[in-house]
Amino acid sequence: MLLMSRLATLESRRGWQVFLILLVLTIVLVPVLNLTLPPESPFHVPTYMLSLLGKYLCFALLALSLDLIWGYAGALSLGHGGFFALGGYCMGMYLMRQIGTRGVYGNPDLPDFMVFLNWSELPWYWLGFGNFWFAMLMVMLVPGALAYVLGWLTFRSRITGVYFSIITQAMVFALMLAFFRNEMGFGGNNGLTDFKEILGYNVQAQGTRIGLYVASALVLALGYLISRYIVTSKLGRVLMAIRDAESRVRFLGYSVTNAKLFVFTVSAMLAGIAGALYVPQVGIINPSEFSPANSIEIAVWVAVGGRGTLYGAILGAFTVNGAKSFFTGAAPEFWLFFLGALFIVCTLFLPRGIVGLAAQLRNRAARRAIPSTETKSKEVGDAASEHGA
Amino acid sequence: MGTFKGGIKAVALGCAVAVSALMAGVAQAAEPIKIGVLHSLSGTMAISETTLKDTIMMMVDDLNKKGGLLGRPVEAVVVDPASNWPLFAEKARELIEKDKVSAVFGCWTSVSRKSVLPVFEETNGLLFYPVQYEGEESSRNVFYTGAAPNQQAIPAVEYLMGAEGGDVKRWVLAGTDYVYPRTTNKILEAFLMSKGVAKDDIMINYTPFGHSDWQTIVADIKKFASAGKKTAVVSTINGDANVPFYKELANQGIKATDIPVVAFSVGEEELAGIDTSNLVGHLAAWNYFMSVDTPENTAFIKQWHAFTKNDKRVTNDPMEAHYIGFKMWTQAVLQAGTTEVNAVRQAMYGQKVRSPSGYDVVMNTNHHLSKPVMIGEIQSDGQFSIVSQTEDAIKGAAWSPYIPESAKLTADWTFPWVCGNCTEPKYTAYAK
Amino acid sequence: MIKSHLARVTWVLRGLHAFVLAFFLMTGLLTVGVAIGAFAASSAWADEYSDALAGLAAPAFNDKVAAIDALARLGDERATPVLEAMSDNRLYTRKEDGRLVIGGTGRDIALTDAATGEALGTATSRDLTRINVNNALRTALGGAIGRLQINNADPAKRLAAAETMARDRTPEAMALLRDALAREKVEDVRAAMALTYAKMSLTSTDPAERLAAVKEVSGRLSSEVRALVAPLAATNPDGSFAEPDPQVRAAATGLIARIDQRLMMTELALNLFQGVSLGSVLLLAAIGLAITFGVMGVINMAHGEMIMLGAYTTVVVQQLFREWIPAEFFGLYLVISIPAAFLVAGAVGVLMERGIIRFLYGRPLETLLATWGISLMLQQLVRAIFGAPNKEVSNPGWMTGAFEAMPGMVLTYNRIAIIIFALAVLAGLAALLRYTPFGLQMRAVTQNRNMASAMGIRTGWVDALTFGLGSGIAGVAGVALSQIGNVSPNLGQGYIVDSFMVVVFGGVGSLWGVLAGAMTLGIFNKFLEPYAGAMLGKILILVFIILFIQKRPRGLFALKGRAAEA
Amino acid sequence: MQRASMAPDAAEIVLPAESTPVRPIRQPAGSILYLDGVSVSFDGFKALNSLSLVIDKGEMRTIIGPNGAGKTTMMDVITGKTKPNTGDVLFNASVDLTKMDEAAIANLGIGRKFQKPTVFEHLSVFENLELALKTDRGTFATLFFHLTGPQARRIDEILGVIGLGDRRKEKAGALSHGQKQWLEIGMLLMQEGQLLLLDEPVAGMTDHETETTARLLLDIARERSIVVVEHDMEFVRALGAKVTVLHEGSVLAEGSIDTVQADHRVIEVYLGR
Repeated sequence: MLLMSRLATLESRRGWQVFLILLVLTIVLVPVLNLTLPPESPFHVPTYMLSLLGKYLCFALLALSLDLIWGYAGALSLGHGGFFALGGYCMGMYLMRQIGTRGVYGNPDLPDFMVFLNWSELPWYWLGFGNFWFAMLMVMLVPGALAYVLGWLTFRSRITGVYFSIITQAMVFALMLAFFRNEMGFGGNNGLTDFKEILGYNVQAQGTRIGLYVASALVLALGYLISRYIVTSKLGRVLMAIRDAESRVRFLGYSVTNAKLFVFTVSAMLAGIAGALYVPQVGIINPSEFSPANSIEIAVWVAVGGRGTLYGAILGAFTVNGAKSFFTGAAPEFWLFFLGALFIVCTLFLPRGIVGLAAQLRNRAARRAIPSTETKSKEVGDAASEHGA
Repeated sequence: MGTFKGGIKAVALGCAVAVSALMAGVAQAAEPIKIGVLHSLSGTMAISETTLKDTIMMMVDDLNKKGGLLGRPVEAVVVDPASNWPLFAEKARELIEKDKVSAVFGCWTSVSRKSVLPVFEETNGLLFYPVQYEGEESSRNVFYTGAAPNQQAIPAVEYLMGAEGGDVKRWVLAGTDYVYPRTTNKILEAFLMSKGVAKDDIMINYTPFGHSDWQTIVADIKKFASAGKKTAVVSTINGDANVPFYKELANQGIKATDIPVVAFSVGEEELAGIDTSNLVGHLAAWNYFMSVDTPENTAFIKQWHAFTKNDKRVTNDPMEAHYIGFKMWTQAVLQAGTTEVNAVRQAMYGQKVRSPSGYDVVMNTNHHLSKPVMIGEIQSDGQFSIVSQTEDAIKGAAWSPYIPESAKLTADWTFPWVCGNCTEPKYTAYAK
Repeated sequence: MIKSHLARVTWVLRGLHAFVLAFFLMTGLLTVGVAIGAFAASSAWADEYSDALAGLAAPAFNDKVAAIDALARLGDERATPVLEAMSDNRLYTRKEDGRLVIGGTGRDIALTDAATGEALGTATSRDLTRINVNNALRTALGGAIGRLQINNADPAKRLAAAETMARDRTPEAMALLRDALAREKVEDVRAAMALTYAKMSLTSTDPAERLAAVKEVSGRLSSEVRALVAPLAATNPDGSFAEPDPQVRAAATGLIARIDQRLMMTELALNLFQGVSLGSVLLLAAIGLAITFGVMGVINMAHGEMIMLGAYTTVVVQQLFREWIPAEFFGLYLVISIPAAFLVAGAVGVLMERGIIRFLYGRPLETLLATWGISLMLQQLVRAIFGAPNKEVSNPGWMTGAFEAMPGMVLTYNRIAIIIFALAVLAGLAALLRYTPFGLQMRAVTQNRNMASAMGIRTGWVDALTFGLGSGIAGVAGVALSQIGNVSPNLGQGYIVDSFMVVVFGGVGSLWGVLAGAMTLGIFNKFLEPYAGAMLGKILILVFIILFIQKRPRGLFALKGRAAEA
Repeated sequence: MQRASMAPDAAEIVLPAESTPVRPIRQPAGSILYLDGVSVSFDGFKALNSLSLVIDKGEMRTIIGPNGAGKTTMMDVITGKTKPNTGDVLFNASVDLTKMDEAAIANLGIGRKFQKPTVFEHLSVFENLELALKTDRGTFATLFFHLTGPQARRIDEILGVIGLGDRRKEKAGALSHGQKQWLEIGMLLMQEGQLLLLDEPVAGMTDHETETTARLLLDIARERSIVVVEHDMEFVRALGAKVTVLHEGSVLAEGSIDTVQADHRVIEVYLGR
């Protein structure tokens, strides 16, 4: 009872309507259009489009997770690509174990790259990954644990703003270098690939693709509701308070460290789940997912969509990735100009992203009456001052 | 009611006219044959891959000037996978499923190939992969036009072991830490040990991608070489890291006559970014050098300079591989009379092309080419002087005999094998 | 031949004052005799000489080696230019008549006959077939040239010959060197010859000679000598000593111990140098960021691209020099590149600040995203203009090569130049900030913007110029970094993470912090690398930085309480 | 030169003080706050120099002093923002505050209002008060927190007290300066602390607002101990509480407002030598 009434407060009535319509459209209409209509039909959704959308859904979940920590707690993590990739690697390890004797060297225990590096047995950290549920547990635990340790170290030392961003960036950079090493036992630069089956279904079969797509959509929806639950709870307000004036929150008796640590860990877990859904759909996971540039890009999706709104992050992930897919095909030589310009325009003219655009236009007239009181403050490392605009 | 029926009739008639007009239009203009170009135009790999995109554009341009293929023009669909491996898979799928291309020319790094491989196998596409690679792979849907390890690494080491190469007794195998150097070094280590080189006389070193500070490693190499035996470095260092590596070599005064370095990833294009006056004598092994003196090569270079409108542009081995691959594909399409993948694949086997290197290059049933191996020494003008080349073309081996697990595997896509990695033919029973 | 006989005769004369007259007569006879003999032999020699010359053009490798050996054995000095030309890839056969010719450099190749030295006009590369040389032949040629020049009149050539001969351990070479050594007067050359001779005679059959050799080489505690002496101290598989003479063995063992000790020190010193050198690269890369990020608080993700612009400016300046400026001034292109790169990158920086960044002050994380967009665009712009492949930047002559500070410790000139340059840039910047009116205004604005504004400082322009200064310095760093690495559109990406680490580690806003941070990380890295490998070393450093920042969130040189000066 | 140094906690690095502690006037028993020989120095600058101060339970105390006398630093020490180099800080005569962090100290029942009004501008007035509400402040408790009827009524009550009842749903950032001061006082009330520290509560207020505030504080003081730092002498007089004068980090004088104002040392400090 209590839970139901609490759930109802997650969104307004209209919000719930939009949410449910979008969910139905995504998980019912798209697969139906893909399966039932002939390819000639203008309404047919081709399979490549389906897998593209599946990928975007994973990115949307990733963006959502970043919005939780950046948009609400004001800490920009440039390490979320790392949590995403760790989740992806856990899933990849499960998928590798499912190959069995179908690898090129036909070794029943060892993945091809281990056979090749003359490893005689599976390293201990690969044990258990043959079990789907263990792997799924690890998908959440591994990124969560890393986020917990890193968060504990940094939040406890009251590292905020840019310093936090740089530390998380150093973390992904170190992870990238580590995963590039062949001795690590994760396939080095090539990463994990050549997957065959997930839960006994062929990963390349259309049915599996649709299944993964629907799973991604459902998980995204669930992730959205969980995030909504957090941000509409009192903890959500504590987080926003931290974003506005971190030290003031301490004097009210809240543990800033624990609040941030909680949301950072949850956020990393969501990112890990996104990675786990992503890997079977794209068929490969390798260290370039850890590259610092990827993590910065995630922040760009959130900023473009509008941070601190959750749905803005989802919208941003779809917009930027859609634009990227389109322009890399339509204007392969110039797409970076478009992308670069998009970032600049968004930060300059859309401080609240696409979702803030409507409000911005509405407020324009009203704002003219009140002169801006914004002062030119340039403090480094003060998360609160970010919201000066 | 009557008017309604009449309306339908009118619409139907209109449609019919429109459709037939469209059909006629298609028949006249001949729908183009599409091919995909899947090379990174941005990101880290753009350095190497843009040239390959241009090569294919040149070949397409040339083919269209000569009247196209099967009476239809050829259209290259260029996309930018941006050095991002999952994006390679996405773009490959887009090319095959959305643009319906007949063949794709693309990829450079092994990981990009591994990333697109499932897509090509699932959709039964055709990929021409033009770069020297580690082998240990044979896919029904990929034609490997670059060198396999036995077409590059082993001949180069054999050369250095001989009197002409300076009787090298001690070996440094230096590479970037990824699968190509790992495989090549593994094969080379096994090969060297089989030739009686002691384990102490082999030093293996791996560095990260884009490694830029080579002071320590070059100093280590010098130290290793000072043991009194003639020492050589076999470098599988990847693209970007080579410039600082060679600069450090030159500055620390390592001359090719003291410690020769033979590289498998350094060609004319890479040397264009380095001042080679201090690197004279260091070696590279390829299947083609721009300095090859044959009429085919002269024509190839001329065509390239005309296409790029720049007579300073160099040609290199992967470009030649694309040249061969594209020619072979057009020949196979002509022979099959269709661009349908299964038919073209069958027609590819045994396809012969006179390559710029001056040899008749043949496609084998293991999807690898028979190509000559050449060893060149760097000269001060950034070109290679060819110091050794094989008499005949060498057949590329997908599986190396020096790796125990792969020695027992066979790649043969014709009856009775029809398999990329089998220990026995799939159709043994029918073969008799 | 004749000349050397005469030389010896003269030497004999000098030694025997008392019998001047008698010997005068005898020498006269001797001279006549030698002359007659030489004349008689000359036709046979000429045949052998021209046969050997012709052998150089033989297709088979072994024949070429034999021909080179023959020329060395004949000792005819006329062969020297021919062999040198061959070594430089300038020896050809002319297609029309198959004559062996030496070519000049340039598009029109000036030809001289290899056998006679007669000028044969010019030809193009189409008319000629180059005689291919590989490393093995080049080594053989080096040895042969050495033998031919060991008695050359020019001491520099004799010195070079003495060094190249070390590889040639034939008895003939030893005999030749022994004679030359006996006659040598120039001290440096003598020492070099003695060393080479000692190296050769370490394998002599005479224990006394071996002992003398060990003593002779003990002045040079290098790993090369260690390798040569090592067999004398080694034990056979059956436990017996390889060296029968105990005295020699003891000397060799002692020498090896001394060398090992020295090598350890050398290695330490070398590691230190390499660390400082890596540190100076990091310093250069980070120093501009210390201004834009450290002083202004702008998270400039396009910082790497400023470095790249500097490197590309160097490429352009170099190209202009190649086209317009005489070759002898080519080395100056770097000097011109420095201000050029500063202006280019600085101008782009000012544009960036005025056009975009100034609207984003106080929103550091959004600056990060906007500058990231700028960096993408700049990369693609450069790719569109210059093409994706690497650009070649050649080191000017004075930056090429190395000197040996002590045996085994080779310091390359370009590294030394970069260390000095990095420190100079730092010092210049510190002076600019401290002693110029602009520096004063900049400090005023960053410390108290409102106050500075009230005092009439145009804070907007100070911001723009400060950002321009940081960007310009990044551009200057690009000039230096183009000398040791790639010049490609991705150049900047490789430095950006490292630069941020250095600034944060050193202490934001402190120039000395950047210096200390860069040097610490550089040296730490280089001492780790031999044990952990390059990759693991880097990972360890990143982990170290992460942990360090927990302890000292404001970096090494944290500024305390009141605003200190940079 | 250095922007980072402007960040709020740049002054964390503290150097040992050299002075010898002065024994306090009496023992801690019965006090709510007990400071003994507290010294704090930044970079050699002594912000507090062996400060000793005792506040009784239920007492209201006013603290005055010229700029740089150490008033704010003293508050920082009490609330755990700054750790003293030497000296004891005891709450309720037994709890050692120097060992605790801000949140723990706040949970003991020590509330603080800052000199510059610090409210959460992106939260509504109601939400600001809700955050200050006295409940379990653990992270998970906060996550699953549900506002009960009495709690909601308590917030409404406080909203009435601080006169912001009709603006409850507005963002705190939209309030005027004085209203923010009031909101912050309201938050202090929500905390239901035993000891309230107010740093210049009437700065920027109109005379009328100042009067109202004084009445409010006197009202509150019946149940709690209050320490007010203030410059406004009229306000101090209106409070009519015992006054402590700080100078150069230690107590210069103590007594009623009239005694203190007559003290020649105080006059010297305020008027300059």
